[in-house]
Amino acid sequence: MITKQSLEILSHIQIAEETFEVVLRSALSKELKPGQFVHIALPGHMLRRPVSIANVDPEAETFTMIFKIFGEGTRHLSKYQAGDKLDVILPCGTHYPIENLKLEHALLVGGGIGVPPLYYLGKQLKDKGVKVTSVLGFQSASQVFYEEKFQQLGDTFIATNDGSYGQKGFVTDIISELGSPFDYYFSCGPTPMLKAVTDQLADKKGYISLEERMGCGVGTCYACVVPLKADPTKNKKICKDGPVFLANEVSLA
Amino acid sequence: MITKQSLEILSHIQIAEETFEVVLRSALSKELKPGQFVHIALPGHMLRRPVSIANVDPEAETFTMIFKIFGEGTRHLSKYQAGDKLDVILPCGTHYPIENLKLEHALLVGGGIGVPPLYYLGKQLKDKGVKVTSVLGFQSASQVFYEEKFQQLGDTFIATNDGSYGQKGFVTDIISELGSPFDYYFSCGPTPMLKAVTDQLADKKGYISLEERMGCGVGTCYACVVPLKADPTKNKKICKDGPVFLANEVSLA
Amino acid sequence: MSLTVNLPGLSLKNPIMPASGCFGFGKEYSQFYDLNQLGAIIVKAATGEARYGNPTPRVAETSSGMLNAIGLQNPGVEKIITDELPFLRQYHTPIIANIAGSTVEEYVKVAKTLNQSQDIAAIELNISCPNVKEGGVQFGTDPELAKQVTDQVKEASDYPVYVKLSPNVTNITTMAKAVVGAGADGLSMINTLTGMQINLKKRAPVIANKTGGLSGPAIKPIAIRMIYEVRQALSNVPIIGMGGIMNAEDVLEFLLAGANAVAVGTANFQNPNICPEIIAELPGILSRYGFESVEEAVGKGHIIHG
Amino acid sequence: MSLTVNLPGLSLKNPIMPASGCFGFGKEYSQFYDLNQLGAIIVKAATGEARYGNPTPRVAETSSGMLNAIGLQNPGVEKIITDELPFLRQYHTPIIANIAGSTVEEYVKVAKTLNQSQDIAAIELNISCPNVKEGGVQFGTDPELAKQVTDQVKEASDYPVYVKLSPNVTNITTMAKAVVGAGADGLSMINTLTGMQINLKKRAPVIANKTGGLSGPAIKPIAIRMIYEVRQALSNVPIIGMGGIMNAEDVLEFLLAGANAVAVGTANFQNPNICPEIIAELPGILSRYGFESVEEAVGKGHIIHG
Ligand SMILES: Cc1cc2nc3c(=O)[nH]c(=O)nc-3n(C[C@H](O)[C@H](O)[C@H](O)COP(=O)(O)OP(=O)(O)OC[C@H]3O[C@@H](n4cnc5c(N)ncnc54)[C@H](O)[C@@H]3O)c2cc1C
Ligand SMILES: Cc1cc2nc3c(=O)[nH]c(=O)nc-3n(C[C@H](O)[C@H](O)[C@H](O)COP(=O)(O)OP(=O)(O)OC[C@H]3O[C@@H](n4cnc5c(N)ncnc54)[C@H](O)[C@@H]3O)c2cc1C
Ligand SMILES: Cc1cc2nc3c(=O)[nH]c(=O)nc-3n(C[C@H](O)[C@H](O)[C@H](O)COP(=O)(O)O)c2cc1C
Ligand SMILES: Cc1cc2nc3c(=O)[nH]c(=O)nc-3n(C[C@H](O)[C@H](O)[C@H](O)COP(=O)(O)O)c2cc1C
Ligand code: FES
Ligand code: FES
Repeated sequence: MITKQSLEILSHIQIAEETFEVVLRSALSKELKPGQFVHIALPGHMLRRPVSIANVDPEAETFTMIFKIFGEGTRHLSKYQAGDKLDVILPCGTHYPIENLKLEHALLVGGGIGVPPLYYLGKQLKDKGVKVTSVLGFQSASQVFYEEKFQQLGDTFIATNDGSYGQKGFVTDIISELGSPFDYYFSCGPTPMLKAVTDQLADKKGYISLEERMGCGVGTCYACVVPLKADPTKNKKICKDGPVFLANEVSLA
Repeated sequence: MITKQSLEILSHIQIAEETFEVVLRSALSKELKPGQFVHIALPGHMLRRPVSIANVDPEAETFTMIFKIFGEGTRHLSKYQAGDKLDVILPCGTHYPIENLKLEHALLVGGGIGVPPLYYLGKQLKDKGVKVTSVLGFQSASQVFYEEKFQQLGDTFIATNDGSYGQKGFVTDIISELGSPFDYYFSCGPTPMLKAVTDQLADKKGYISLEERMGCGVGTCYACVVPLKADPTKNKKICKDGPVFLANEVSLA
Repeated sequence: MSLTVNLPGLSLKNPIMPASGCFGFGKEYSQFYDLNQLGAIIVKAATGEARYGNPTPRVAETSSGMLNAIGLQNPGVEKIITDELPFLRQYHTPIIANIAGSTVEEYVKVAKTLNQSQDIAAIELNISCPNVKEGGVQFGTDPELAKQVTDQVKEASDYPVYVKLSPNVTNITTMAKAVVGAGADGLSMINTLTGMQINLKKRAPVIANKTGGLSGPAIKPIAIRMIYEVRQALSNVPIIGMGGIMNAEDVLEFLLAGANAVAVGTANFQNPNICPEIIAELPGILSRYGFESVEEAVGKGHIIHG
Repeated sequence: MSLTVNLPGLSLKNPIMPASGCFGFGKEYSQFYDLNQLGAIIVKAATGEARYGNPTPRVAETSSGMLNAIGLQNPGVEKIITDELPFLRQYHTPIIANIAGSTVEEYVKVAKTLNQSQDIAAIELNISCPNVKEGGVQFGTDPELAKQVTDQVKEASDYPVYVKLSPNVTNITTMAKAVVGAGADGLSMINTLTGMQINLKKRAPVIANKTGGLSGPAIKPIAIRMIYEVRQALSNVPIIGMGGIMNAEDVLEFLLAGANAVAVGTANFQNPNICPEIIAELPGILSRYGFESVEEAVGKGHIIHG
């Protein structure tokens, strides 16, 4: 059941350069699935901001999100503190449908603020006994976060654009070296990265998660569409039919 | 020297129904004169709000203002707390020119949020050895403030519209009863009250202080004019030529 | 306290309805509340055939507003009738179909096709569309074109027609008079103002379509002015007012300006519960300002001289 | 980093100037900072004779904007020349005189009278005034009237003439082309959009004049769109852009849209130091977005096709 709630911030800490981890309490937490997002209202801003669910603690009835300062809205959000309330619509969108998948080894490919949703996904995969390998790309060392957490899920490789940490280059460089011992990949990150990854792994089954400027976040305004690969005269709403799509379902610009 | 400053709120307390007293620290305090006002910026509001100076403590370098919740801006201002900063333009406007007046007995006539500037005026008059009589009008008992403070300056009479405190009726009723043993009157309050008072005291010398919706607050935008009595095709700016005017200088609508 | 409003084809339990394009076809927001609470529902624009709409980004945020260039994405009028409207049958809330087109013929086709549906109560004729035949001039900015399309749609339709005016004109009363003269049963105003935002990093307009329609509280003073002017010029025409409504005080401001009912658009995106919240607040606001019914407040912001 | 801008009659050290009506004749804000910092100063409108202006209230606050109906209060062009402009001689900052009128003759008289002054560098021709002879139609909404007044003022004036366009029109490029065709040396855009606010308690418009001009960030997307459109249509005309500028990023957005310089209006009321603050911020913002001068940024928000 999608709903609008006023949620208490339990913790709000900086975990990397301009990158914040926020824990919120909501009774809905246990229903949240990996890949879904929440849609956040900020006073003084007309539109909400979509942010992915990065982790869930069903017992504590809390969930975590991780965001990076991008513009005015995320800058505003960075000033919140534990104890403040946040007006949130949740849960939004589709999830990685791992309950229906038969798989033994999953490759997670994340870039920048596309990394967070993969963490919760990886945790659930590991709980199901799936082997998890993670390839994470960041701009530079100062932006890297959650490396140890991903390591607890399985092998984890980091690429940075400037080489200041891990391997210099792109996630695709690491993927080339890895070979392809996995049966499914799951990727989230900037569109150019998704395009490169889906091209590189064209012969693999995979799911990707997309971003687009949103209005409603629930499917009424048609702001957030992406054309279908099979028929580019038709499109899907990222907020409702996505953000998770089959890798070959949609056409990346 | 008029200037824009970010001032610390030293105290912010409620003193009557929807009425707040705020003490601010500014090195300019000692230059502030009775009748002048400050022009306050509020985040999320395009225009500043003018509020009169109600008291000054030159040694502590602080000044006091008193405001009532009227609309959105003053409601916002009511939520501030000690320690917060306020963006203020000060000092604005003219003052009651008591340094140039020969007087022995002053009548102060205030209505509602017109009462505050008269307190600082009364204090200065008393310091000069002038006898002070105050007639203050409020809507009802719950709105009365500063009665004891005015009593320390001299005889003080309160009228309330609904008779819930002091005398039932208007300040003009009390003035009629007082007779006119004073040489100057000083009045501030809603325009209908000012009109009634200036009509009633037409044969007396007096100063009044006016209110109008303002833009700039410093004299550039021509928002806040009032026609001259002598020549209604000409007008004065309340923010710069006023808010204090000779009782017969301007035409009250 | 009576909130009811009666307008051609519309018997409303209250004057609040979601605006076209800001509520889809109702399904999504029905997860948030019972749509029976609404006065009416104006659904997303229907065109003759399915439309993809514009490329993305389609929206941008501005100070107290937003820009959109959705580009009339919709599955086409037939599919709307068969796949979308039936869902709304479960509610006792009148449905207003918003229609759009690139030629007079397309408008007429959509209007005629809608006659087959029993699920709607009225038509909102969106004339803020460029006329491909007339070289892209908007129907809504040329009084002659506006008249023509209104006249033809009135002829084609069995339902009352509310013409939705564009604010991007020099003289709104000229437009209002033109469409009322052509038989419009009522007016709906205002649509969005054309605006643009430029992305400093990309050195290009944020919206892929370059320009978009400005909505939200930023445009409220323009909406109020236009409704006031049209109400002065046409004292009896039914007006559905919209443009920046965020709360019940805003609703009263529109009623005072001369609107008979109102639509809430952009605010739904910020707060999906906004319509029922406004409906709940409205009686208190009306009585605080001395009104005993919605109908009593209509047009009362006009100074009566003498 | 070069901030200089050269336009007809105006050699500006930077592109920032206070907008007409939002800075009086400079005296008041000279208490806040040294006016030498400014690129130029556009002073309050001058008419043929002194004008009282409109009754009060003259201003209202809106979401991200304000309404004003000052009504051209000014002491008349003669007094402006003798009593107001001389104060500004102490600054090395070009002064632009804003002129207004109710008839073409009044505009011409004001323009001619201003030829006597050595204190100005250019004229801003405010055509958002109703023409009393033409029954109150605004000069700025009728291309023919706009052409006529521009032509006559150009003839009368020894100074370059920047025509200030009204945004309350269906087609801004038609207006721009009309006045440029009539000899305008440049354009100044945009003036305010006509709006209204209704006081719920009083059941009447807040502004005594009923309608007022909407300014501030609320209208920025409309200003950007209109400047972009005019720049597309007229690639070389000098444009002074304005409408909702609050910071240096806004300035860059206007430059990218096609403005050569900008004016800051309403923001002065919120922050009397806004102009020098923007000037100080501007070099950093320009270089953050990859520009080495103001002139380099002009028009760079237009997508170059191919
Ligand atoms: C489904 C989804 C999940 C996301 N998850 C995360 C996450 O977990 N962590 C994170 O840091 N970011 C995430 N993002 C991106 C995040 O929404 C944007 O960074 C944010 O909206 C930028 O807002 P702003 O006010 O800081 O930027 P501004 O540029 O000032 O915003 C202006 C407008 O553009 C929109 N906008 C700008 N960039 C984006 C973008 N990349 N995607 C969508 N809208 C955008 C804003 O929402 C706003 O409406 C996600 C986006 C989507 C669509
Ligand atoms: C010189 C001067 C001194 C003042 N001193 C005091 C004081 O000491 N204490 C006090 O409580 N109030 C004082 N006022 C009145 C105070 O400025 C208004 O109550 C306040 O501006 C209302 O703002 P709002 O946002 O609450 O109301 P809203 O109605 O939401 O404000 C909307 C707009 O109208 C303006 N406005 C509304 N009412 C007034 C008014 N009466 N005068 C001027 N502008 C108005 C606001 O400033 C704002 O621009 C003074 C006004 C003036 C002109
Ligand atoms: C995302 C979006 C889509 C819209 N789509 C339509 C539409 O299809 N047909 C129409 O007539 N108006 C459409 N509008 C205009 C609104 O119905 C409304 O007239 C306008 O937004 C002003 O109201 P508001 O400020 O409350 O949003 C749309 C507005 C928005 C924001
Ligand atoms: C109080 C006020 C008075 C104005 N007076 C004039 C004027 O006399 N002449 C003129 O051409 N424009 C006048 N304007 C319009 C401004 O110069 C400017 O074009 C408009 O306000 C948009 O810019 P902004 O949003 O930065 O204020 C006035 C604007 C305001 C707010
Ligand atoms: S954001 Fe409105 S449909 Fe996706
Ligand atoms: S408020 Fe601007 S002149 Fe008085």
